[in-house]
Order: sequence, then C-alpha cells, then structure tokens
Amino acid sequence: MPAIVSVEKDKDIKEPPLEGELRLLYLMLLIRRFEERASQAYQQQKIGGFCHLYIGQEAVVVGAVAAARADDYVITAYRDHAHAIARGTLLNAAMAELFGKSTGVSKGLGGSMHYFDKANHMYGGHAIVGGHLPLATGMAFASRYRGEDRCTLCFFGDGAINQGVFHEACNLAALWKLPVVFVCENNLFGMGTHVERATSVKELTNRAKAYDMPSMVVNGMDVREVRHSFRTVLDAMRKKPYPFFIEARTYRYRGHSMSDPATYRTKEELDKYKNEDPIVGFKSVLLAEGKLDESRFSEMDREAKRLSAESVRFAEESPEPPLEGLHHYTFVEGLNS
Amino acid sequence: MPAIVSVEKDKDIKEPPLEGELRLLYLMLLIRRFEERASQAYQQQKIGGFCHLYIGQEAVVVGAVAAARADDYVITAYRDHAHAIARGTLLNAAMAELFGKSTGVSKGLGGSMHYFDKANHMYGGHAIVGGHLPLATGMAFASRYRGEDRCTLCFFGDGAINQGVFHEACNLAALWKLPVVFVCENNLFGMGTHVERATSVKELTNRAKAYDMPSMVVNGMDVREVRHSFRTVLDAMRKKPYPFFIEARTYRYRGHSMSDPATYRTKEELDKYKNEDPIVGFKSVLLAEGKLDESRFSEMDREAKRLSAESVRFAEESPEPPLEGLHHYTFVEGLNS
Amino acid sequence: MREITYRQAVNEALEEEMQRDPNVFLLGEEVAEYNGAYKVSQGLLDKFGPKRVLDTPISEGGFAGLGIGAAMVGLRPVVEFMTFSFSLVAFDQVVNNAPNMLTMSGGQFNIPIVFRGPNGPAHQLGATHSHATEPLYANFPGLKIAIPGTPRDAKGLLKTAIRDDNPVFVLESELLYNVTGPVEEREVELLIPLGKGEIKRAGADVTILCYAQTVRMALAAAETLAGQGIQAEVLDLRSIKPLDLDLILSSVSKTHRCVIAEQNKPFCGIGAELTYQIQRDIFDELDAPVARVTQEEVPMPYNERLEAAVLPSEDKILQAVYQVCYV
Amino acid sequence: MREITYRQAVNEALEEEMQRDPNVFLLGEEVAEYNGAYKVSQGLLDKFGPKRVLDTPISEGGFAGLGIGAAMVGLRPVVEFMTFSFSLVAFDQVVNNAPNMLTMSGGQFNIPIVFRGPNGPAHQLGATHSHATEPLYANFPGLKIAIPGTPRDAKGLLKTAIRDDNPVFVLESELLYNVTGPVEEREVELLIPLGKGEIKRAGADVTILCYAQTVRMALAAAETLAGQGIQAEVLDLRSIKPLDLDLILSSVSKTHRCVIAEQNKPFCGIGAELTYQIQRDIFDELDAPVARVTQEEVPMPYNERLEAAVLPSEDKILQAVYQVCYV
Ligand SMILES: Cc1ncc(C[n+]2csc(CCOP(=O)(O)OP(=O)(O)O)c2C)c(N)n1
Ligand SMILES: Cc1ncc(C[n+]2csc(CCOP(=O)(O)OP(=O)(O)O)c2C)c(N)n1
Ligand SMILES: [Mg+2]
Ligand SMILES: [Mg+2]
Repeated sequence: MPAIVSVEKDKDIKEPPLEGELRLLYLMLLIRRFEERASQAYQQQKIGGFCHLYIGQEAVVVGAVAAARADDYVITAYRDHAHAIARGTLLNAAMAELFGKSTGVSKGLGGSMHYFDKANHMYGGHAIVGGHLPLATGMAFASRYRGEDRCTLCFFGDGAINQGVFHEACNLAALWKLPVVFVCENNLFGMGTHVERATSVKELTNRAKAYDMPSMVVNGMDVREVRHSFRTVLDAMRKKPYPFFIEARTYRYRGHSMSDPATYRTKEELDKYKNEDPIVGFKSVLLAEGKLDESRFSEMDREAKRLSAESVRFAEESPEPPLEGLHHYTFVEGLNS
Repeated sequence: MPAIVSVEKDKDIKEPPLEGELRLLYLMLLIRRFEERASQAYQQQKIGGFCHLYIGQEAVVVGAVAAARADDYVITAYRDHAHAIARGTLLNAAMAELFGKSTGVSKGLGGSMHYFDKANHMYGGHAIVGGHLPLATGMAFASRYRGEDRCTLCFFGDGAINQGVFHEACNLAALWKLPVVFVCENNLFGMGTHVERATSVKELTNRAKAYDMPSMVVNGMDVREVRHSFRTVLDAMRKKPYPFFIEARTYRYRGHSMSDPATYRTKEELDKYKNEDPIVGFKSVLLAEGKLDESRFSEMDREAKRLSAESVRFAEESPEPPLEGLHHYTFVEGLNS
Repeated sequence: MREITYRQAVNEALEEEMQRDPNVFLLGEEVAEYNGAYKVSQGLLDKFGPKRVLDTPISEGGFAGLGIGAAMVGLRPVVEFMTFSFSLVAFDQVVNNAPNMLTMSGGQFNIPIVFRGPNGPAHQLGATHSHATEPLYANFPGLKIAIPGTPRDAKGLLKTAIRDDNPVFVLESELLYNVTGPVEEREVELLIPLGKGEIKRAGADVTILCYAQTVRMALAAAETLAGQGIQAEVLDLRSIKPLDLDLILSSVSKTHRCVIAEQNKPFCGIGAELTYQIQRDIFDELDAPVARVTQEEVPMPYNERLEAAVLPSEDKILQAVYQVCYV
Repeated sequence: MREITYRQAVNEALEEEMQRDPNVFLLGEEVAEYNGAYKVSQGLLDKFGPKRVLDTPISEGGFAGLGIGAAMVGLRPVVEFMTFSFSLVAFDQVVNNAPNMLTMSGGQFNIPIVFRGPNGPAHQLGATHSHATEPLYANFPGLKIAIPGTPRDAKGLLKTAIRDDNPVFVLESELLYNVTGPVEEREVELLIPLGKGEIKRAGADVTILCYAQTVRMALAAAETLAGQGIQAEVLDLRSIKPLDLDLILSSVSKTHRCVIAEQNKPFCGIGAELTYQIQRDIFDELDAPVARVTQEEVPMPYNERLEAAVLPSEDKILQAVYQVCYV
C-alpha cells in the first residue's frame, strides 16, 4: 500500500480528500507507535538524556503540517519527534538519533530535543523554552526578504508564552508583517505547572491582541479541524504576509518527560482527554463516513508498528559517530561557501 | 516661603488643595530649572557620560508622586533626575551626582543614569532599557510578603515595552496580584525611533490586556489629571493589590540625550507640544482659578532658579570620592547585617 | 557522622535557613508543588506554605529580577534555576542588577540574594543544556561563587550563602545530587565560610585543584596515583569567589606541580585564572607548567561516547599529572 | 595611504560587503534613519534602502534571534548591538543558538552571522554600560571573535567576518571610532584573515600583548620605554578566536617576558587564557611571570577619576613592564 506508507505530507492540496485524510490518520499512528517504541527503549536505558513524548497531541502537528507546503519552514521546541515525522523524517533516522547514532537525523549529536532535517524543511528541535521563537521570525523575515511566499510554522508550548522572547518575537513579526504562524500547543501544563498557575490571562489568544495580531483557537484533538484552520490561515498569509497566533487545545498523556510520573493531575482528567483521543476519534469519523474500514485501519496500524520496530533495530545496528569527528562540527570551513 | 520651597511631596492627602497644587507647580519648575542648569553644565563639559533630560515631561512624575505615599516604592529608568527630585532628593545632591562628587545622591558612583535615594524611597535610576521592571515586581512582592499596603510605582519609556522583561514582569505581577503601577511614559520616541516604528499595537494599553491587567491613558501634560488618576489607582490598589498599567502621553522637548540633535521630528511637532507645556498650562489654570498670581509665580520660579544655580556651585565645590574607596562598594561586610 | 545525599544536604540547608529567618523564601520553576525538578526542595512547600515557596512561570529574567528587587528592600530570596543553563536567559538581570547595585547606588543598596541550582554538564543533555557557567559569572565583580563538591560542603556553603548580605551563586551539580557523604548531625549548625578551600587529600608530589564535579575524579585519580608512588594533594576550591589563594599557593609551593581539573569549557575558564594567579605569585616554585583538564573546545554532543570524550575524567587527570611530573 | 577614521572604516566594510552580496543586511537599534547611535552606518539606509537596513525595536533577544533564524536559511545578517553591554539581554540567543546550531544539527545548519558594535568601557557610562564582553563570548566554542584596534583592522576584519560562514563577533570600541589611521584605497579589496595577529611594533626585550583599546596604550608605552632603553614588541591580537598562538609564542620566545594589556575585567579574562597557553607551551622561555594589566576588580564607577583608576593605562603598562623586566 505505497500511497499510505509514504510519510510524505500533503504536497498537493488538490489531491483526493479521502487519500489525504487516510494519510493523516496513518501519520498520527506512525508517530504514536514510534513514540511507544521510543518509550520502551528509553526504559531499557538504550536512550539517554531527556525524552519528551507527544502522545495525545498528534493531531496538532499532523493537521498543521498537512495544511502547509513542503517548503514552508517548520520549527518547534524539544517535544519534536512528531514534527519531524510529520514533515517526512524517516522513523529510522528519528530512532537512530535517540540512540545517538551517526545515522540519526542530527547524526547523533542532537538527541531527542534537537531533531533537525534540512531536506524536509524541519528546522529543529530547540530546547531552551521560547528560544526558537525569534529564529522563526528570522525565517519568516528571510521569506519576505527574498520575496518568496513561504510561511513559517512555529510550534511551542503553553509554558513558553511567558518567556520574554515570545513577546519580542510577536512584536517583531507583527511590526514587520512576517508570515509566521505562532502555534501554541496548549496541553495545559508546563512540566507540573498548570497553565493557570503560570499565565495571567484567561484566553491565551488575548496575548496576540497585544500585537494587533489575529488569532484563533482550534481543537487540537481534531486533525480535520486543525488542517482546515491552518489551510485558511496559511492561504491568507501567503497572499498577504502577516503573523497569526493559533492556540491548539490539546493534552499529553504521558509525563512531561520520561522521568515524570505526572502526579499533578487526576486520572479523571487524563481519562477525559483519552476519550477524545485524536486517533480513535478520527478513526470513528472516517469509519462513520465510510472512508475507512477496520481492516484497512489494522493494516495501517500494523505497518506503523512494523516500521517502528524496524527503526529500533536500525538504530541498534547503526554505528556511533566517530570519535575523530569531535571537532568536525564546530565550524564550517571556508568563506561564503 | 518655607511651605513652597520644601521639596517634600504630598505626604498628607488631607492638606489644603491650594497648597498642594502650588507645590506641584513649584516642583515642576524646580525640575525644569535644575535640568536647564544641568544641560548648561554638560555643555561646559563639567558633566560626563550620558545625560537624559526630562524637560517637557515634568507633569508625569510630579503628578504621580504627589498621589503616592512617602513610603511607596518609586523606580525608573535612566531619565531619572525628575523622579528623584519629585521624591525629595535635594538639588544639591542631584547636581553633585552629575558632577561625580561624593556628595552626590549616589556618591558620584552612579551618575545621571543611576540616581538612588533610599531615604526618600527612590530605588533608581536603571540604565538597561526595561531592566528594572522585574525589580519593581520584586518590591511589590515584598510589600505583599510583609503584608504592607505600600505600592510600587515603576516608570519606563514607550521603547521599553518591547523588551522581554516587560512581558515577564507584567505576567508575574498580574499572576501574583502585586501592587505595582507600570507607568509607561510615552513621549513618542525611543531615541530616534517613533513608537509606531517599534511597537506593533495601536493602543499601548492593549499590551496590558494580555495579562488581564487593568489600564488607562492619562494626559501626561496635565499634572492635575495625572495626580487624580494615580490617586484613584493607588487607592484601589492599596485595598486590593493588583497591578495597573498607565500610559502617560507626554513629550520630551530635548533630544534623547545631550548628544542628540533630534532631527527625526519636525519643529511643528515640537511646537505643538510646547503649546501644551505642563508648567505654562498649569500656571494658567491656577491663575484663572485665582489660586495663583503672577508675583507668587515669579517668586517660585526665582527660588527654583536660585536653588538650581546654588546646586551647581555646591557640586563644583564638593570633593571627589576618594581613590582609596575604590573597592569599598563592591561588597558589604559581614553576614546578615 | 551520618551519611546523606548532596540533594538532602541542600534541602536541609534551605529548610534550616527558612526556619531561622522569615525573610528567606524560595522561588523558581517547579520548586513548590512538584518539589523541585530534581526534588531538591522536597517537603518545603508543605512545611513553609505557598507564601515562602513559589512556583514561577518559565520567565527566568522575570523571576530572577523579582528576587533582586525583593532583596533591594530587605528580603532574602533564594532563586533556583532549574539548571544554570537556563540562567543564561536571565543573564542581564543577574550580572547587571545584582552585582552592580551596591556600587551604582553609592553603597545604599546591597543585594542579599542566592542564585542556586544544578550547573555544569549532566548526562547527554546536549549543547544547550550542559553549560558550566562558573567562568561567566566569575568575570563579574560583586558576585560571590560557591561551588560545592560534597554533601557537607553543599550544606555548609549554602547556609552561609543565604546569610551573606551580597549576591551569592551556589552552583550545585545534577550529577552529584545522589552522591552521599558524611555530614554533621542536624543539631550542629554547619556553616562553611565562603572563600575557604579544603585539602580533601594531602600529598607532596603534585597539587590537583578541583571543584564540584571534578572533586570525585581528582580523588579517584589520587588514589590511582598513590598506587603508582605519586602522592597527589587534592585541593577542593569550594569557592571560586572569593578564592582561597593562600591555600592554593601554599599547596603548590610544597608540591611544585599543579594540575587543574575543571568541569567548564577551557577558554577563559577557571583554570586559566588560577594559572595566572599561581604563576604571578609563585613563578619560581613551579617545576613544570600548570596543566589543566577541561572540557574539549566543542559544543557538547549528545552521543554518550562523544560526550565522555569531551568531559574531564579521572584518566585525563592522570595523564595531566604524568605530564607535569614528567613521568 | 589615506587616513580615515575607525568609524569610516567600519562603514566602508559594511557598504562594500552589502554591495557585493545581496544576502547581507544590517539590523539593529537606530542603524537606519538615525544612521547609527555612533553614526557608524551613516548613509547605508540611503544607499540600500529600508529592506536591507532595518531599525529594530529595543528587543535585543528578539532581533539577535531573528538574525540567527535568517542565517539558518541562508541570509547573512549583520546585527549591530548599540553597545555590547546590551547584548547581555540577548545572551541566550547569542551563545546558545548561534554557536551550537551546527553541532546540534549534525552539521546541517551553519550560521553565517556577524554581531558587531562598540564593546568595552567608554567614558563615564557607569557599571551597566561599560562591559567588555570578550571573555564571556570567548568561553563558548563555535564563535569567532575579532577585536580590531585600528581603522585598517576594523575594515579588513569586518569584511572577512561578513564572508565567514560561522558566527563571528566583531567587537569595536566607541573610544576608537574617532581615531584615524592609514587604510588602503577603496579600490583595494582589504581582507584581513581572522586568527592572525600583527606585530605593531617590533622589539626584543619584552612582548606586550594587546587588542582594541589597549593597542594605543601599548604603543605609547613602547615609545616611552624605547626612550628608557627597553625595546618592547607590541603584538596586537586582532582576533581572540581563533587566536594567533604561533605569533604570540614566537614573540615571547624571543623576548622571554610578557605583559598582557587587556580592557576587560580580570577574573577569567583574556589575559588569564593567554597566560595559560603561553606557560603551557613555552614555560622554559619565560624569564619572569606573565603580568597582566586589566580593569580593577570592581563594578565600573561613574566618577571620572575613579574610572580612570579602574581602567588599564599606559602608565600601568609601564609599571608591569618594569616588573617583568625586573627594573
Ligand atoms: C529557558 C528554559 N527554562 C526552563 C526549561 C526547562 N523546561 C523544559 S520543558 C519545560 C516546560 C515547558 O512547558 P510547555 O512550554 O508548556 O511545553 P510542553 O512541555 O507542555 O510541550 C521546562 C520548564 C528550559 N528548557 N528552558
Ligand atoms: C537593553 C538596552 N538596549 C538599548 C539601550 C540604549 N538606549 C538607551 S535609552 C533608549 C531608548 C529608550 O526609549 P524609551 O523607553 O521610550 O525611553 P525615553 O528615552 O523616551 O525616556 C535606548 C535604545 C539600553 N540602554 N538598554
Ligand atoms: Mg505545555
Ligand atoms: Mg520614549
């Protein structure tokens, strides 16, 4: 089933919607199965450092990236596995990075928090909370500078909006009319701190009003709504560059990172969101609409599991980056290369 | 005329309004005459470093401080001569600081941008744009921590609101319900950059909405309106601590600092604001209301000029801080003193 | 003496000082309800309540500055950076407002504040999360820097730091939180002065200067060296500012050879400064150039093997000792 | 050769490189309509228009990061800090994003950016506005640092920096902007390589290492010394990273004595690092300890006389030379 197993995103928005939507479902599955495997490997201590899982939030990035053009700039924080996979990074390269192998998407030098995939226009993977928001404005600036109609999609958490650079980046983007979507993935928590204990404003979108920047809230558990909203926003942005703020309401099922038991929330709260699971939910919609049947779904899920398992094997068998290469990536050689 | 020449602020809001209002006028005159002298001395190269004059903006700090209690915390940026004088710093100590003398308000170690006067509850004088806003939240935090009803008045320019720490301070203050007034002295320019070229938002008060923080605009050329507005705000804040944002619309007549010819604005614009001069305007109001006559005004102005001239003499005759004291102010001695 | 972890030692210091002085309070990310990202503040919220143990938003500049402002008016904040890598976001607040205020105000405003938290590389956290910030802060006059390598020092230095009327950094280490060591009973008031190093092992052949993460490496190296007939003196700086230069000079004057084992990046690091001061003061006592063991001059890689190659280690210390001993 | 000011030299470098490469653009506070707070960008807005010369809000973190992001996708920004004292507000952006990106991305993203502007003490600007930031940035692997002391070096180093594919700091000096010196005609393409020092005056008795503000002091001191029969060699580092260690070592191997005149604060400063490297490599060539002349270890006071006492000076260099020459 070549059309489905391809991890390519919706390059062509004119393609048949059925095919497109199955692909969204498949991508969400792929991300989830990948992270389940990563979680396992982490518990087996095959992976070091910090590892932040996106499980539960898949609809946000899958919907957003599906609405984007292949050459739009995508940049995010440290919870970045999904963003890379949605963008086209192969599971093998993604898993190998967690294992610190030279076949990893960042050659084993970046790790979980620092996925970079230039070929797929994935610009990281940035681990200082809020630190990549100015970078996103820089990419959007470059689009304008060159007269291109590329947009920048900049993802970050609800915790990031209290960093000073959030404010500076929003002001610069609005002031200079830069084509960047600021996507706040509001999963209600920054580590153990509920958004209401960190952020003084009831509606996060009011933060955008401080820059006369338009904004909207989307249901981040509904991939269809997410894709639709992003399409509308990106279409408009391409014609008339101006930043936009989207709050995607979502939830992470796992702890903040692998070491967090997440005792700061109730089982009821977690269950409530699991009931809105983006994969389960979208599957039922597609089933109800007759666009999917159970066997097709199983086939997709099997494939996602197979590729995830395969990626662990690939990572394990991959070589370590060479010790002699230690100084190799500190500077590039030459002038104006 | 002892009541008038006193540079004390309105300690007691029950005092006769006439006396109080004449005092406001006198304080504005005192600040202006002081800065005219400072400007002269700077041109004669008796003063070094940067020197930022407040001429034109006097009504803002005079009105605000008149509404404050003597023990409220006042903190501002580098354009700070007026804030100290309004707070009770003697002209002699203010001028001596510009001359770098040991009799200066900061013993000659701070200079124009770093006036500190603990006895008069003036907490600086801070020269990194926006850098003192978190400090202000800290003072307001201390008031709450101690259960005191002191408020903090934090002054800054229109240029400062695009600094990250502005955002962080506002969020913290609103989140923790800290009794601080953020006073944006909007004189339309940050150096040579018009507020509209730096700040993406038509109404600056919308910035406060991003924190669910109440706000208002005041006419910063009208000392009576300023005092009245601040009284209302501070009265409410003392009862129920919560931050407040005030945009005071004003204008500086001089360049950004002594070295700036201010060619970025038209003579017409400058003249327009000079027509609304806070001193001239308030004088006419008081004259019209019969609360002042020309001879009383001349007396006040003469006194302001005399004290300003005297402060230069004082500064000139004051001793330099001793060379041996160089290391004296790096650390305080002892533990928990 | 009882053995407790470095984590527990820091926790006790915080608790005792908060108990002693109601002006002391703790703020930082996840310090309250979560009991600290590394559980260092375990139990403090329960004990002292939300007025004195405060979870902050992710606004390092904002809350570091808030602490400094509160200190200006007499409170004694302890600001936790979840790690000092994140203090770089608050750099201006920390290096401009805290150390300069006393001078700029002509002596009117001292800043009794402590900035503390884990500092230096941990394990596979990559380039942005592995900063050893001590040489950066050490460059600024007006700051004191304590950098404990053992539970006992962690407790005693932090308690002293909280009582100091000046801004003090207490640079802990994530990799040491689980390490145990002897610490006086709680009844004993343990105050270790800032600016006093400690000979952690005496020896006559070579001095190894170390601090924080490198103390254990240096001690291990000394043990190995002893087996090879080289008696290394292990001097733990404990404070970087003030620096216990007297102790350093007397040790090196005795051994005539010096290796500096430091956890930070090499260029303009702590070892550079120590070398300058040593050669300035006892040039003629040196029988060999001072050698330093530092991180390699690269951004920290994620890969475990590469990371290990970048970091100082017992083996690298041994090689440096052989070098200065010409063996 | 014609004589132009250091300011003019920087201006020419900017203009020529913007002319040559449409990807080069300049952004910073007051660089466009105001022509630069210190008039360094005079005329560039007129020549290149508002697309390539941009006034920013007072948001150092924001616009430094914007530059880095633009560099990630192939533009070549020149970011002016009005002074490097204000770069401390953008510290995290500058030290985490710029130098680490290449490593963290496994070599995918190099950052061709220049951060430039006046650095170091000027005249009576006080503690917050007088920072010499070179030791802070020098601590981070992945950054290059040029620090010109003459108009010619200012032009040639900046032009090279703009063409470099890595992040480069060009640390100028407000106090030098009005200084004149010989510079090649505009027809000549003046590119001075990063990492090459220059002997500004040859001598056999003592080496004075200097850069930026201290070059003039060192030359003046050398002149005075010549009258006293001491021939000082004045070596201008010009770049701090890469460092021209070969040139330094060969000079000190010749003179056997070394004084470092640096504009920064002493602790973990540039002189500390130079001393470490010198004694490591040519310990036996040294006839005296290396001496450094730095700022005093205090926050910068405003008062003129105290400020002068804090700063390095010709006289302090002379004293240090007498000391290392044992006269
Ligand atoms: C400047 C900075 N401060 C603190 C941290 C530690 N930290 C990592 S993630 C995180 C929480 C972020 O929450 P949020 O932005 O909501 O993103 P989420 O984890 O929910 O995706 C914190 C505090 C950091 N990486 N950078
Ligand atoms: C962080 C920082 N960046 C830049 C400067 C240089 N600077 C000093 S004042 C100023 C303009 C500030 O304008 P505004 O806040 O409107 O205050 P005003 O001068 O109008 O009172 C600038 C850019 C600084 N002091 N600090
Ligand atoms: Mg979150
Ligand atoms: Mg202004």
